[in-house]
Amino acid sequence: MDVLVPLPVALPLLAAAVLAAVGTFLPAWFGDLVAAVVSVAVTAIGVVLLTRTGRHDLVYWFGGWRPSHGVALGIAFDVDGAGAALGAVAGLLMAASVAFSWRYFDETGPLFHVLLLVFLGAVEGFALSGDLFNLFVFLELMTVAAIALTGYGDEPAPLQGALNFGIVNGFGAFFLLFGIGLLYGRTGALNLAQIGRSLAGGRADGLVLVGFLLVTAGFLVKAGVVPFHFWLADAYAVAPAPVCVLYSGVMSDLGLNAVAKVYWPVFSGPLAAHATALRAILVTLGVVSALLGGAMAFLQRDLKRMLAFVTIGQIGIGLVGIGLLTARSLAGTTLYVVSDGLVRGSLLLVVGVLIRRIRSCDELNARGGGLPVSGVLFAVGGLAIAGLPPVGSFFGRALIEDGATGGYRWLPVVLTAASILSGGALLRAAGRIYLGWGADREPVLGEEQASPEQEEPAHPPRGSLVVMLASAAALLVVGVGVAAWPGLPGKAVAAAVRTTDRPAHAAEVLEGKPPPHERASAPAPSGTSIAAGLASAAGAAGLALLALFDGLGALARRPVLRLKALHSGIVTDYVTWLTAGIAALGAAFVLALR
Amino acid sequence: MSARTRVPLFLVSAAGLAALLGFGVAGLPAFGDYHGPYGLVLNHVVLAQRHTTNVVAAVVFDYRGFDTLGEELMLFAAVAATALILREAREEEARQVVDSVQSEPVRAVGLAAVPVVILLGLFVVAFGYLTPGGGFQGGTVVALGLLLVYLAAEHRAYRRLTPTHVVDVFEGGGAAAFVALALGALLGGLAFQQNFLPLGRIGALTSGGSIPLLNWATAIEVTAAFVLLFGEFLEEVMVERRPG
Amino acid sequence: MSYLPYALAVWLLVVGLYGVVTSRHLVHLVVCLTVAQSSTYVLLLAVGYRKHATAPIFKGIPLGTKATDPVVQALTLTDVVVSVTVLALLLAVAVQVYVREGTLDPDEIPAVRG
Amino acid sequence: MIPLQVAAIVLVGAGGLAVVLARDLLRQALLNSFYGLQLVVLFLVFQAPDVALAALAVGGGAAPLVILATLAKLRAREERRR
Repeated sequence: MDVLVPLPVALPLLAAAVLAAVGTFLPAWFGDLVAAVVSVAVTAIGVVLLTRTGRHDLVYWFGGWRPSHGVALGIAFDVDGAGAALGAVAGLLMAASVAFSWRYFDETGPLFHVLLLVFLGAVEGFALSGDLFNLFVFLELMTVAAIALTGYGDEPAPLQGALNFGIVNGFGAFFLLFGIGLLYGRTGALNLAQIGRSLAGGRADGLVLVGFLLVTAGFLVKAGVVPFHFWLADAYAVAPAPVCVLYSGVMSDLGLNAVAKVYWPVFSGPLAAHATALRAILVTLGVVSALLGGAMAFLQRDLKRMLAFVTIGQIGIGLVGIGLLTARSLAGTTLYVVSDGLVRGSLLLVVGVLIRRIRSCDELNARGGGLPVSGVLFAVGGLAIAGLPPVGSFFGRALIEDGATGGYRWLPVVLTAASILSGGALLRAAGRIYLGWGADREPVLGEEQASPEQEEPAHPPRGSLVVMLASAAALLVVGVGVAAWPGLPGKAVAAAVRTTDRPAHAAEVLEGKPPPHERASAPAPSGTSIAAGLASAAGAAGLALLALFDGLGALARRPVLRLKALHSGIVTDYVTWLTAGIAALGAAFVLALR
Repeated sequence: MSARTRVPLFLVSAAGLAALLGFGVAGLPAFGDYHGPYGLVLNHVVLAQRHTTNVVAAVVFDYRGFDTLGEELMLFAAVAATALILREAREEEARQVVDSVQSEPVRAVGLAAVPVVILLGLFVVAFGYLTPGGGFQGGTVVALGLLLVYLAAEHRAYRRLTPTHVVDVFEGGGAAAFVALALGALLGGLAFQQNFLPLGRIGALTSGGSIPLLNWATAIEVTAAFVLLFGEFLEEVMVERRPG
Repeated sequence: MSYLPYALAVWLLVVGLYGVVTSRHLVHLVVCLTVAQSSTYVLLLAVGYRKHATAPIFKGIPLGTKATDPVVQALTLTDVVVSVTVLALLLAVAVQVYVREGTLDPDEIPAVRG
Repeated sequence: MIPLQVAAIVLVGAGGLAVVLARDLLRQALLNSFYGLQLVVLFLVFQAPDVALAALAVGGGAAPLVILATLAKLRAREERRR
């Protein structure tokens, strides 16, 4: 067993506990230092693990309890390419966040860094675990640390964002645990591979369908997929930008990744006969998320909220890749979320610079108030979100789109439309803030200021401004540049092929049999997907210009205003939507898959 | 959404959800007919493998000890965050702490109960891997015992007994010890969280290898966490008991 | 009749949801949340129950005695203790909301909308 | 299923409903601690003494305490606001 595997979880958690115990007796910079060292170490370990997962998964049995006769006695980590990559991304984003907020949260003692480290440990555990209940534990741990981090605003802000987060995600976790109870009652197992082996012989009866529904819904709440997304924008609006970086860059991605991580080993056996219907449901869900996220992003003036909806839209595109249920599209989703997660993280840090300088992240208030360097970063980020070839995530989206055969040839058109909306929103904001284009009133975006407590502009010292911009730039470069990793798409496809080969994967986890060597390669992006990528970028720029110079008055129509009004900020509404969403999704499962 | 649309939408959805959940649980084996392998196997092997008579404790601290590590950190993070938020709420409206005075007999009875409850809690911890109990339950009871000091005596005494910095050290220290014991095995060339201590005689307090250590680390963390939690919540209540 | 415990779990989850959705006070709402949470404990323990079995504690009883499932009990036991600290965290946030906004009615708390 | 189990199940079902329907916060807090004790009984008849012990310490001690302290705090703030 690879001795590095437990460290991405153990190091942050140990550091958090020790820091909490002795931190108050030490100078304030100590917390920054510990968090920086640990996150860099976790990033490095993630990269090493990624290079070691080329041919097989890394399976680690805690306590040394290897399974006997196919029955797992303990908990296993099952590190595959996607898990290791997301683990490394989490470490990198955290390193950037710590650098960005260096010495900024010192006043409140070491607690900010303690919570960040707990969050990092939870994220890593969630990315690497191969045990269903263990996934639940780390999901909950993520939520608890995040509730507190969300409330860590630097000025008194509406705290109900943190409460909405806790309540909606709490219900997501209960649904997940209820599903775990169903599956455990049927199979007497918690290890993903073992549950899958036990279910494989049977048919997709009510328990399997409802179990799948509840487990998936639990993860989709975390991912922020429509209609489980309401809490997400509220939480972003409240949380400090460096914390949003972690939410947007990894938390949503991991929730999405968990759907694939559970579907393939556990449910792909009994649901194989219903793949066509399941594909239709999941792709529809993804498309709705992508379009709604893009549209709502375009209707925001608060940049953090805008990026929250951009995240929702992009997670929707990722869900399409998972929902197509092929190895190639799954690989596409992995590449897509890794690359775009980093880009979104970078954009949030740029927004953080704006907040630090002029105490506002309101597109209309900040008109013409941005630094040119930030403007360049923001514009490049916006184009990357739109999917301009050959920028990082383009290869991911190309794999998803090129995997859409048969009845899904229309997907590139819809995904292009979604990307135009998200990218257009960001480029519009970039034009207004950094170039001073457009008007400073836009009734459709809302009359209230996004951050009402205007204070005197702060002037952060030049040195720290350089560090902040450098950390944003670093994330952008890595996110855009992952495409330059030689043969990366091919490697991602090979890893996805192993994930989708359920029997071989189960034998690897439970009996330690090496998987068959897959010779998978990724085709070069097709002409269609290149055209779609170029059209997205051009469309986004065009839409931004149109919005800036023609105004948004044409959008002031009832359906648009109704859509905005649905996002009411009222938690009882959100829980209602959650219930309705699960009931509707479940009805679709039951009607279509039987 | 107004309440007039919200409640009907919810009721329809909840009916659908209830039907779905019913559809799901109908696939479970009838109550009492469960034959899943995981627990059956553990019930047979734990005594031999871990010399621990309470199988649940062996699962909590060893077989699924990694879950427990996550849960402990959850406890730790939730309490630390609660303390932070409540302190902020107090700072926003600074107040003075004034002690209330209770009648002497109440105080005497309360104080007399303190050692009894604390001993009970320690007992629940100590025998947790032999009989029902353990660090989670016992730690909570010990904290409730310390709380009686507050109820019977005064807030200042409770605070003197449990100064925040010291409690912080115990809370973080307990969690750190749990992780450190797991990492120690790794440094010794074993698997993370693998037992490295002699298993001892079945039924003895020294049985179970590392389980007693993990159990006590948990007890310390849970006790400290709840002491901190109660202190933060009651400090504010105390604030409100000002005379006049 | 032998499915009654599972029906209880479904009931508690739905009832808890109902309480949350119709709640007019955040403290009430958070307590309803814990009712919904208890449904998962009921389900797990009901699933692991075995007829005519003792608790999985082999002190003074021979090995091989029929016992209930220890795994679900371990999963539930830690979660029960931890959940109360999460309850405390949510209540603390609610107190803070009240300090800042002066109300705890979910419909009246000023929120970021749209 | 033995009658004791049926009785415990019915009681918990009713107890949960009572907690949800109670609109007065103090009343709800009291009902909630009753509900916690009902769960203890249920866990005992499910042959889960470890969980019952945890539920007793939490439902009979820690949870009601935290809720009541919160209510006391809110009430004091409410008075001060007037």
